[in-house]
Amino acid sequence: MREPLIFEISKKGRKGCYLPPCDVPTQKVGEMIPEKYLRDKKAELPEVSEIDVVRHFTKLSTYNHGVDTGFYPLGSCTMKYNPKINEELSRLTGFARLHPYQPEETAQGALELMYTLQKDLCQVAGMDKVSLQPAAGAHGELAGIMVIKAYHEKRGDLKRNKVIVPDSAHGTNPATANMAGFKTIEIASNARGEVDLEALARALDDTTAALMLTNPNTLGLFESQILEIAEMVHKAGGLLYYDGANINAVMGYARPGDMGFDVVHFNLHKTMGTPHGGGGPGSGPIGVKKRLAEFLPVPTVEKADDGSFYLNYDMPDSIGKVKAFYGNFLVMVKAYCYIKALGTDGLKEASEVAVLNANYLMENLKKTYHLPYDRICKHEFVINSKNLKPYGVHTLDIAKRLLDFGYHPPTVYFPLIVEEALMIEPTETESRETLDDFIAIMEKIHQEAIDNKELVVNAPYNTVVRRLDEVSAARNPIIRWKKDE
Amino acid sequence: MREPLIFEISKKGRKGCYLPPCDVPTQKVGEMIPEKYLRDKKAELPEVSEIDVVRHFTKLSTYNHGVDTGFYPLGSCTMKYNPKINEELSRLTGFARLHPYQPEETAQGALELMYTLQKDLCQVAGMDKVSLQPAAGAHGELAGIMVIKAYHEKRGDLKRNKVIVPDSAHGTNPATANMAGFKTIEIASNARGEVDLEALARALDDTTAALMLTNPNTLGLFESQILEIAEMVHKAGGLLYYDGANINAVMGYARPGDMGFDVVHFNLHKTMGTPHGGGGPGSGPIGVKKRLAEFLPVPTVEKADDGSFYLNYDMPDSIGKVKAFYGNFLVMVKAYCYIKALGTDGLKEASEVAVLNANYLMENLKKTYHLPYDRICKHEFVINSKNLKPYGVHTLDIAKRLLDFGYHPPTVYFPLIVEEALMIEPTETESRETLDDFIAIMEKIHQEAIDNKELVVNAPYNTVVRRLDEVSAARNPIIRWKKDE
Amino acid sequence: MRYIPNTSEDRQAMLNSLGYEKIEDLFQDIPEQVRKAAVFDVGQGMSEYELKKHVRALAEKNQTVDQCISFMGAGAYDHFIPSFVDQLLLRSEFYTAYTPYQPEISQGTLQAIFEYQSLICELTGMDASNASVYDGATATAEAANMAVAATRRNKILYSKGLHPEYAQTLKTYCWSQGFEVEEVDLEQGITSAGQAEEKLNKKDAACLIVQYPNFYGCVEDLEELAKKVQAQKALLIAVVTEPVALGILKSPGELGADIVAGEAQGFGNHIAFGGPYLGFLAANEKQIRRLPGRIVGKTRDVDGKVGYVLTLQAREQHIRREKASSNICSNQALCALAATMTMSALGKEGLREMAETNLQKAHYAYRQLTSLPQVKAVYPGQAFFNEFVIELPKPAGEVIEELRKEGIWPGVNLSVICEDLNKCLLVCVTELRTKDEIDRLAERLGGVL
Amino acid sequence: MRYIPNTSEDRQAMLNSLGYEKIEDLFQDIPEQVRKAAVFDVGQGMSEYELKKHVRALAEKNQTVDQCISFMGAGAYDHFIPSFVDQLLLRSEFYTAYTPYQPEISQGTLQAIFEYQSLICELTGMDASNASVYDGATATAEAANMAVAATRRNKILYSKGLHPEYAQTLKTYCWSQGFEVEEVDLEQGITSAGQAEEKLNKKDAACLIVQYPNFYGCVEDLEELAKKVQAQKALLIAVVTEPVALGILKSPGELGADIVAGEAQGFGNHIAFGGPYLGFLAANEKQIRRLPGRIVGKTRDVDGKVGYVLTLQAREQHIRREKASSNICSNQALCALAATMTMSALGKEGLREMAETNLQKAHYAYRQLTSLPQVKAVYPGQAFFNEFVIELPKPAGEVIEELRKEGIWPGVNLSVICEDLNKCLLVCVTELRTKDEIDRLAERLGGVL
Ligand SMILES: Cc1ncc(COP(=O)(O)O)c(C=O)c1O
Ligand SMILES: Cc1ncc(COP(=O)(O)O)c(C=O)c1O
Repeated sequence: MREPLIFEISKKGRKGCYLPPCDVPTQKVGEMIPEKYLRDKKAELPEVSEIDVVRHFTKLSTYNHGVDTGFYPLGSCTMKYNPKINEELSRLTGFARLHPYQPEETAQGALELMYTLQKDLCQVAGMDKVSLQPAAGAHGELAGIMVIKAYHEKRGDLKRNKVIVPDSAHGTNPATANMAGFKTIEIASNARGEVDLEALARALDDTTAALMLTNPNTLGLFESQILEIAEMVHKAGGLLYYDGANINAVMGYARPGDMGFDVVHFNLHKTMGTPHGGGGPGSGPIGVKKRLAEFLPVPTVEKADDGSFYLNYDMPDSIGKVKAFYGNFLVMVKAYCYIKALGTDGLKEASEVAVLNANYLMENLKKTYHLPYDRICKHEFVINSKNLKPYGVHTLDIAKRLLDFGYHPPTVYFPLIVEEALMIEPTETESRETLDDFIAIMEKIHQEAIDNKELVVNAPYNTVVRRLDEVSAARNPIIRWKKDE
Repeated sequence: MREPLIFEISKKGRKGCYLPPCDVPTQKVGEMIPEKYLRDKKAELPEVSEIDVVRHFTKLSTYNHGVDTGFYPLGSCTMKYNPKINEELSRLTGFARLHPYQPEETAQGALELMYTLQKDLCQVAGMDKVSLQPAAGAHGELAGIMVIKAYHEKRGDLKRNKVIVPDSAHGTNPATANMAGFKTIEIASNARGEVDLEALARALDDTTAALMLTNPNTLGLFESQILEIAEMVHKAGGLLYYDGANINAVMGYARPGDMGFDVVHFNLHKTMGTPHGGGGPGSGPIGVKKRLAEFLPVPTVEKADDGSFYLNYDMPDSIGKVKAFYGNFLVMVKAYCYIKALGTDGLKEASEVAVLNANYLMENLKKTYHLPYDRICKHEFVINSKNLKPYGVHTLDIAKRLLDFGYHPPTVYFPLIVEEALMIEPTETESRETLDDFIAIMEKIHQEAIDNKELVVNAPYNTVVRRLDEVSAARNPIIRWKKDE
Repeated sequence: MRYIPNTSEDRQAMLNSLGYEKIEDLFQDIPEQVRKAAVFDVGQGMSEYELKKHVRALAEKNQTVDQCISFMGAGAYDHFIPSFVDQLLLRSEFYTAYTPYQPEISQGTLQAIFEYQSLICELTGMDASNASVYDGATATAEAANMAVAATRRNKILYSKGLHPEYAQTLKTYCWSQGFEVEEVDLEQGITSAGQAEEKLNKKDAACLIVQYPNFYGCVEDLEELAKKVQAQKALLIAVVTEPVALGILKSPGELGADIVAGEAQGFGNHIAFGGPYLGFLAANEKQIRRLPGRIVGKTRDVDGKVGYVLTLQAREQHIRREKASSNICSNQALCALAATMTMSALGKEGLREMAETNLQKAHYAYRQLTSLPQVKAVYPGQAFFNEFVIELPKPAGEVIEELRKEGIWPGVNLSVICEDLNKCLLVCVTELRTKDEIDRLAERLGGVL
Repeated sequence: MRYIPNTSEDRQAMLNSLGYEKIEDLFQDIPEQVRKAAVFDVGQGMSEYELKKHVRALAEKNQTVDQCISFMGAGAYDHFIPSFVDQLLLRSEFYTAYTPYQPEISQGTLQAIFEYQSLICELTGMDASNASVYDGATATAEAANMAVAATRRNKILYSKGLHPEYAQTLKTYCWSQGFEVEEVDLEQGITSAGQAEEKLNKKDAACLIVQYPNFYGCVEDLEELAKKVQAQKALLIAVVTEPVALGILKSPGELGADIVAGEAQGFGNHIAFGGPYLGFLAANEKQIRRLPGRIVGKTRDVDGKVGYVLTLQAREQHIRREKASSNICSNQALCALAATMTMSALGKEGLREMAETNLQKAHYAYRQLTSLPQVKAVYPGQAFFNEFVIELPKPAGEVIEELRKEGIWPGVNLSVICEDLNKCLLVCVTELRTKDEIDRLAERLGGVL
């Protein structure tokens, strides 16, 4: 008895909420708005009662797997526990019920929180100035690459129209470069899974605007030659952009600023424990070195001499605005709470255990699965299902079979440089017991694949729906309900 | 993979919350508390992390059926929709964070709310004075019957040691009478399912303290001779107690006070939409006629001449306290919100639709099931599975089979005067579509019982656990986890 | 139409399908006189936003313990509640369910109660616990009932150290059942063993009820009292209003209590102007079948899977009617769930830590306050957990009034509760108070005396 | 140990099992110089209760719209949000999930997005919607990108009636891609059709972007503009910041828009100091494959059961990398869920009712305010929904300051946004304002002028 669409339970005349009354003297609508502008047909919103809406979305929720449901080792996504206190505090009316244009004097608490968060993020990343504007990681990338563009432009260095990305990079990196008007140059990784310095050297020239890198990279490996890389890029006149999706691996052990990066974005919805929300809202602040500060998007939050806080729009060389208002404020509140709860030591400890958990999983899983880069990993690692190819079982099958055991599968088929990749990130908020159970199930599936291929390639069995036909979904897209369907 | 006990996932050294630090100069514990009073073994609470606790109880919740999960036609329990706004408002710190002994001047909002609620409940029930103290319906019964006891005692009418209850009464009625030191006299119902006036007459004498009645009674039938009954009881020197579990049937159509009742209790967790919480907390205020007001439990909330509100303990003839403090305050907040949201008309409408829905269900179900009392019902009605006896299928089987279709079953085997009873109360918050679906499934099960007995008597199949062995549970009670089990 | 899905068209169609014309037709069975009279007025309904504004305004008229520095306890203890507790309580599968009558679709509630019972047993050192009763006061009264049933004696002895509101509730219950009630005095803040013995020696008492730690904060010598009680074949009922104390104190069970009754609000439930709280009731093996209310037991289903059910129901009103051990039906399940979550989160070490922090902070406060020249310790030398009584040179009410202006609630005014203690203040210090706050109390109290 | 289950013993045992001694061994791959430098300071961790006190204190430093009478809009609209919305958002299955990459265990999110897309299509009168983008401003910029791709022209025309922050965002995006941007003036509050035509006639514009109703509250004649745009084979992009208006106004789709971008915060999301909100983006059939971000489609599983999946992914960065239609990855899913719940609760009639109440209240306020002798309507005769501009005899900032003292926030000071409007106030009146509050504004505004 799958829950129908909300439209399918609509019944004429029903209403799911109780609006404030219209208590003013009224006019005819036609006298206020010319007829030609008025809808002659009401929008076909569903007509349902409050209990219908509540039951509908309660039911839908049960079709989902979240971190609170169980283990969620989705590589690159840092699916750590989302502390409940942060949900509570971000909902305080003193945050949720502020208008973005209310006088600054009446929003000092909010501004102070943002100011401190800017400072704290500078600390964690070793950068000089932070902007909280971007709404997510990719948005941070875009804003950050724009800052780099503005920097070169200001210097009159106008031929720098290329951004270098390794072939292991996340899709948003090349997409961002493109969206910021750059050409993307992809360079191959070396046998250790790191940036190939020779390839980099070949790619660098006076048209290089920047190198985008994440460190640890998407293989979960630390770019051990990062200082050399930074020197090479800088020498060529380019800047270094740090994709901070993986900062959870290195807090207290490596700061992008110290590695030579000029711009960094955070994913607060990864590193700082704010929830992913089924795909957002996130928050993707960017931090820059001093010489780039003037190009940050407006406004930043500043502290005046009298100790009060204000929004600073007075930045003539700013790239401008990258979204309306000041970023995803309530997400910032959660990240702020997270940082204050953990403190310096807690953040470092988070990285330590994230890395420990990952190495523990890796060492145990490599007994059954193929590990293409066999070295210490950071917060995540990549294995593949190569060994199972002869049996006709693929990474996708393993992922689907995991569903039957109550797990969210790892990230699959990424990074692209590992065939049949399974990218696994346990995070620090999982216990050894959870890891052990997962290892056992992964081993079991491996054995199943060998003994009983059909069982695996037809999985899952225990889910609300089974494998879905994505091909016809894309070929013949039905992407909305329509009244007469 | 059933969720284990929280004790079973315990691991030494884990902690699920983060306590405020001990920031005072400390002393040795033994210097503060003599050794002989100190535990030498810590209590075996589980050692789990925050994410463990959250996942554990999240998982447990999914094993439950609530009103938000689906239809819950549990007779006598009024499982109506619990408005979410009431949950929100009762959690305001201005209510949740008040100490019961804080100065009255600092709790005027709370007291005002209680005062208004007392007044409003008087209105709904037609009584003169209300006490909000009792924590649930049965507690209200006890307090109410004690009031009656005090009344007779004060008048020196000391031989009144009996309470009459109809055989259709809820179990709490006779249990209450007993707990208040009375003897219970049970009288049989007549063929119409109502109080038999002759039986009543026979039972009444100068030892009668009270008659306890619910109206509509537990068959969902209105006691049409209620005025005669009241007159008889009063003439005999007894009082009338109204079990208000069923007030949802008659708001705006009948008030206990107008029917001649002297004492009434409310179940705010039924009539006023506050949630049942899996078995409480409820709230069971009692209302009385003026001549009984002096006996109410202390304190009541009163309004002073200057408009301020206070707790009145100055009631020398009060039965005293029936619990600590002032009742289940936060539940009262929800009930208050409910009453204010609906208003006079809304409450009346709630009863109207509750009765309409019940009659609609009854008329449709009686086409397949046996309806022992075939007349207009109020908010609920009782059918039975008599017709299915020849097929070896009982009420319990029907109840269990309903689980497979996502329904909470009706109340079963109650009232006791109907064999194989199914007591069905749809409430006003269900739609016609929900009722129609339920009717269809009830018909389907009826047919299944005839065609395929085994299917029904072995149900349920789709639940986390299937039929449980209650007999050995009671014979060999395991009612706690123990460390070395 | 508030919260009612069926529209007027739906209703009319349904009425018609039943052969009625109008809704009033369904109320014809009510005598006209009654119907006519049934007019009432609770005002006009409010839209959700209006309601919110209205109720918020009421809430804002109150001053909360967060808006001051509170040292109030006396049966309502403000302890740390992890934030996740309330968020989990809002899972509607829990709070919109009824009592778990249908175990197959109530395993969430049932397993949680089983865990609750286990935790209460661990804390109290008893063999069995029920699923909760209304509050500590009614738990005490129910325990007295149990003792009467067990001993077939009907006199109840209780120590003057019992929370006054519990004592009053006990008296009400006993009056209605015709039980006798007698108070045992205190000596230097704890139950007079001599007087207790004397009264017990009459061999007509069903039980002795002693609070642990008692209302005035003092830790009673339960073991000694237990011996005296047992010698006369009565039952010892220990009452615990501050269960956090059991994180560090020996359990009443270990000390010989037959029944432990109490209040578990301190775990996971807000002080909430006095309710809803949850009474707990635990007993040793022998008394299990006398426990009132719900009890959950472990069993298996037809496929052999573990499951939980309401059990020993032959004690209860819906089966036994007038012969039931109590009339209780609904209890305080959701409060018990909150307590279960909180105790689980605290865990073995956390509970101990929390208890110790209370102890340390309270004793620090005691030292600071009693070192003020004008302040006298009322029960010097008695062991206490997180509450103690001080005597002031002037009426406590006045002092409270003055400190309130400075944002400090220094404690509960004992004169309101026991007339003879009008210069006494019952001061409670939980883990939520900081050293600074305690110092501030000491400093300001010194200032106003 | 915050939020970390593994104890130090666990960790040591795990380390040992891997052949390491200490945690630092796992960080040997980081150059020593980098490791040494990586010292930072964000302060000491706080316990949960300390954190709560600290953060509450910050929150209390702010004044909320509930603590005054607010007439602020300008892209952030304070509408009624049913209480259940937040409680459902707290269902952790929703908010602790990632983007629904694994459809079999993400049907809740996926179906909700499908419903969201359908609702947005219904509202806007378009064929397709994506699953949301960051906000209205970035939605506008993404729409411009789509137009460039569709027309292979790279000049963007936008009306001065576009929200200034959206225009600024648009300019930033266009600058970085090397697109040209040109503003079209207003005439009496609405886009100058003449100037638009003139600029379009150059045939080099990819699109004309027009806000509906525009930033100054006026309802644009989209139909007329659409004709002019289509005549030159450009696209008309309608931007909606106040989607409640679409409950009563003709949908942009019906009036000829090719793309509708906008902000849906007004449905179910708090004003929250500017975020998180949710940008919506809807397009007609032809532009579907140019939409950025996630799109959910309906399909069936191997057993033939209906299910939902992310679809048309060949537009997206994780597949197409530098050739993707946008770099967007995470969007504002939970905000979209809130909007979906709220639109569902409003429904066909409720949305219309809400829109009408806004309209009536705003027009009532307009009449009251403009009947003050000192107040001038800035765009008399123009149709408006729930926002309008008035001119005062003195700087708006001063008036705001004075009324603030009386608990009234009379509107947004336009001088902050457009220097030349320094005596102008943008007044927004939603369904939450009452007649009394509007009268009070009129009265007090009269008082301070
Ligand atoms: C390495 C990397 N970079 C960037 C992103 C984009 O982040 P967001 O989804 O917040 O835009 C991700 C997200 O998965 C990522 O893993
Ligand atoms: C008719 C009747 N009376 C009394 C009660 C007892 O109410 P409570 O459970 O609130 O104690 C009930 C509860 O089911 C009932 O149905």
